[in-house]
Amino acid sequence: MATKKLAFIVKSLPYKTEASRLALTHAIASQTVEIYLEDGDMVEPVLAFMGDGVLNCLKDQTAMNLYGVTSLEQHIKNSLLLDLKVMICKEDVERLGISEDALIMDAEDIGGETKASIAPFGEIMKEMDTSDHLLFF
Amino acid sequence: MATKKLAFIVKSLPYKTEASRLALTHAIASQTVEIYLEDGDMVEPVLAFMGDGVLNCLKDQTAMNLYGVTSLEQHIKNSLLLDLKVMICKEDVERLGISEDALIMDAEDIGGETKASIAPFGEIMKEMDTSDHLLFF
Amino acid sequence: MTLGVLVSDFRNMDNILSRLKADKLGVILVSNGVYHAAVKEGGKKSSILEKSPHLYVLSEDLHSRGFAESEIDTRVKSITYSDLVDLIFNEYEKIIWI
Amino acid sequence: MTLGVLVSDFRNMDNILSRLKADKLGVILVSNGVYHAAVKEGGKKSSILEKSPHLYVLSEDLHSRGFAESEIDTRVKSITYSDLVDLIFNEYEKIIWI
Amino acid sequence: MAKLTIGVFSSLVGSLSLDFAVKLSEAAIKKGHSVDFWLSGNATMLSKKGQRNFKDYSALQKPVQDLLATGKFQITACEACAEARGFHKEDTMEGCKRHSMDWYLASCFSADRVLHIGGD
Amino acid sequence: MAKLTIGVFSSLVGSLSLDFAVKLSEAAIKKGHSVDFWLSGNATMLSKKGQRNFKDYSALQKPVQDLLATGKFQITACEACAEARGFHKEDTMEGCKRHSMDWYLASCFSADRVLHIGGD
Repeated sequence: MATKKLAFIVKSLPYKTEASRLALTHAIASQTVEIYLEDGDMVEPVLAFMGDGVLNCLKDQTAMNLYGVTSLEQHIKNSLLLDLKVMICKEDVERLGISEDALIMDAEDIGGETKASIAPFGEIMKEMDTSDHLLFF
Repeated sequence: MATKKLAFIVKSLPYKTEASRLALTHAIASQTVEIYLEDGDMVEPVLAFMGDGVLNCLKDQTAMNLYGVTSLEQHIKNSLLLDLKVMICKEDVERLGISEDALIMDAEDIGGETKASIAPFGEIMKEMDTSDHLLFF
Repeated sequence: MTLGVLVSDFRNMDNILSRLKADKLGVILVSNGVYHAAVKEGGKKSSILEKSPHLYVLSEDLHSRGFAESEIDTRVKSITYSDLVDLIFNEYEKIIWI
Repeated sequence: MTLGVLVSDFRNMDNILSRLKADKLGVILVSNGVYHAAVKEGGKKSSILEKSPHLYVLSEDLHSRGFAESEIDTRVKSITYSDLVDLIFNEYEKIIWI
Repeated sequence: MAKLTIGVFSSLVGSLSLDFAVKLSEAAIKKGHSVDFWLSGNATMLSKKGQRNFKDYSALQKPVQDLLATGKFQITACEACAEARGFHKEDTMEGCKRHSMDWYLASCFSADRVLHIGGD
Repeated sequence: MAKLTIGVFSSLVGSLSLDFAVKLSEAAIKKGHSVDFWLSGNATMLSKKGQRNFKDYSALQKPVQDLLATGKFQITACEACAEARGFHKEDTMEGCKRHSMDWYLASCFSADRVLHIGGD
C-alpha cells in the first residue's frame, strides 16, 4: 500500500502548443490508474501553474465555440470537479497583472466543491519537494 | 520570363526543431523548380541567418557521426556549392562572440566557388526589401 | 516596402520586430501574440505595442484565451479572419509570421 | 531534495531555473542548452552557469553543434550518455527537463 | 482575385496554428481568392487520412474537404517529409497531393502573397 | 538495478530530442537498468510503422527494435493521441503498445526516476 505523488507543473502558454492540455489530461488520468496498480496503491496528482503558465487559468475561454476544441478552462474545472489539488502561482499572477476575479477558482457551475488556490511560489516548491516525481509541461 | 526572389530568413537554432533544416532544404529545392515553371521563369533564393540563427553556421558540426543526420553545416556547404547567396548577420555574429574562423564561409572542400558573406543587418534588410516574398524559419 | 508582421507568441518577439524596417509596418497579434494586447507585465504595457501605429489583434484568438475587447489596449484594433484577408491583400505587400 | 535539471534551450531558461530550490541542484546542459557553456553573448558568460556548482554538458550535443571541450567554460564538465545515466540514478532524486 | 500561398511547417496537430491556417484559407476563398496550402516537416501530419475526432483536437479533415470542393484550394504535402514519418501514398487524405519541395517554391512564384508559418 | 520512465511529449520527429530519449534509454539498459518509454501528443509519430530512412532524419525504428529485444524496454503510445492523428492499431510499429494516459502514471508509480520531456 503506497501512494506516489506526482507534480504536474505547467509553465507553457495554452493553445499554440499542446503542452498544457496534455498536463491536464494526464493529471486527470490519475482517476483511472488503479487498474494498473495493486490494491491500495495510489497516484496523487498535484497541478501547479507557474510563469506564463498561469495564463491557462483565465476565465471565459471560448475555444470550443470558436475552434471546436475543449478549452483549458474546461479541463481545469474538470480537475477541480475530481478534487485534484490546483495551485496558481501568486507571484506570477501579480507580475502579469491578473486580478483574482479573472481566474478560474472553482467549478461550482458543474457541481465541484474543491477550489483552486493562489499560492506563493514557496508553497508550490514545497509540493515539488514532497512529490515523488516532477513533470514539467 | 520573370524571376521571383524568395528570402529564406533563418532565426531558429539548429537541431532541437527542424526549422532551420527545412529552410536549407527548401532553398536548395530552387534548383529543380523549373519543371513547374514556364520557360525562362526562375526562382532566385537568398539565404540569410540572423539572431540566434547564426549559430547554424558554425564549422565542425558532427551530427552525422553522432546522430546519423545530415548536419546543418553540410546543408550550408551544399547551398554554396549550388551558388546560392548566403548571408550571415554581422551584428549577431559579434554579439554572440563568434570569430570569423569559426564560421562556414565556403565550400572549397567539396569544390564550391561561391562564398558566404558576413553582412550588416542593413544589407539583409535590403535583400528582404527587394525580395518578392519573405519566409521566416 | 509595406510589411505585415503576424506576431504569434508572447516571448522573444521584440528582438526581431525591432530590427525590421519598412515604409509601413503593421503588427497583427495572433495565437499567443494576443497577450501583448491584454497583459501588463509588471504594470507595463508590452513594448510590442510601440513598434507600429498599425496594431491589430485577431478576435477569435483573443476570445479563445479568455479576453474581451474591453480588456485590450485602445490602440489595438480587433479584427476577424475576413478582415485579416483584406489586410494581407490590400494593405501589405509582404507578410511574415514570427 | 536533490534535483537534476536538464536545460534544453538557450532562451527563457533563467526565469524557471532561478526559482527552483533544492539541497543540491545540478544543471545538465543538453540539446540547445549547450550554448550556455560555449557562447558569451555581449562578452558575458551565460547567467545559467551561476545557478549551480554542479554543471554538466552532454558531449554529443556539444560536438554536433560544432563546439569542442576546449571552447567551454572550465566549470562545466563534459559527460557522455553513460555518465548521464549515473547522474540520474546516483546523484539526483528527481530529474526535470526544461 | 488573387492567390495566397500558405506554407505550414513544423508540428501543428494539437496546436491551434493549423486551425489558424485553415480558417484563414476559408476566409480568403469566401472573398473569391484562391489558396495553395503546403504541408512540410511535422505538419505533414494533417495529410494523414483516418484522423479520429476528439474534443481535445480540432477536426480539420471536414473543413479541408469543404475547401477542396470549392475548386479554389489546393493542398500538397512534402513527399519526403511524409515518407520519413511513415505516411505513404495510400495513407494520404483524399484530395491531398504529394510533391517535392520545389512545388512550394513554384507556388510562391505565382502567388500574390505568401504566408509562411514556420517555427515550432 | 532501477527503472527509468521517460515520457516523450509534443512533436519530436525531425528534432534531436527524440534521439536523445532513445540514446539515453540505450545507455541506461547497457548499465542493467530498465526503461519505460511513453509517447504522447505529437510524439506518437514515433509509433508509426513504415518510416523511411532519409539522411535528414535519424532512423529510430531499428534502435527501438534493438531496445525491445533486450527485454528491458517497453514502449507505449497514448492511444487517443495516436487515433486523433489517424494512427490506428494496424499502423503501429511492431512491439509498440497502445494504452490510455493512466499507463504513464502507473509507470511513474513504479519508476525510480522519471524524465518527462515536455515542451515543444
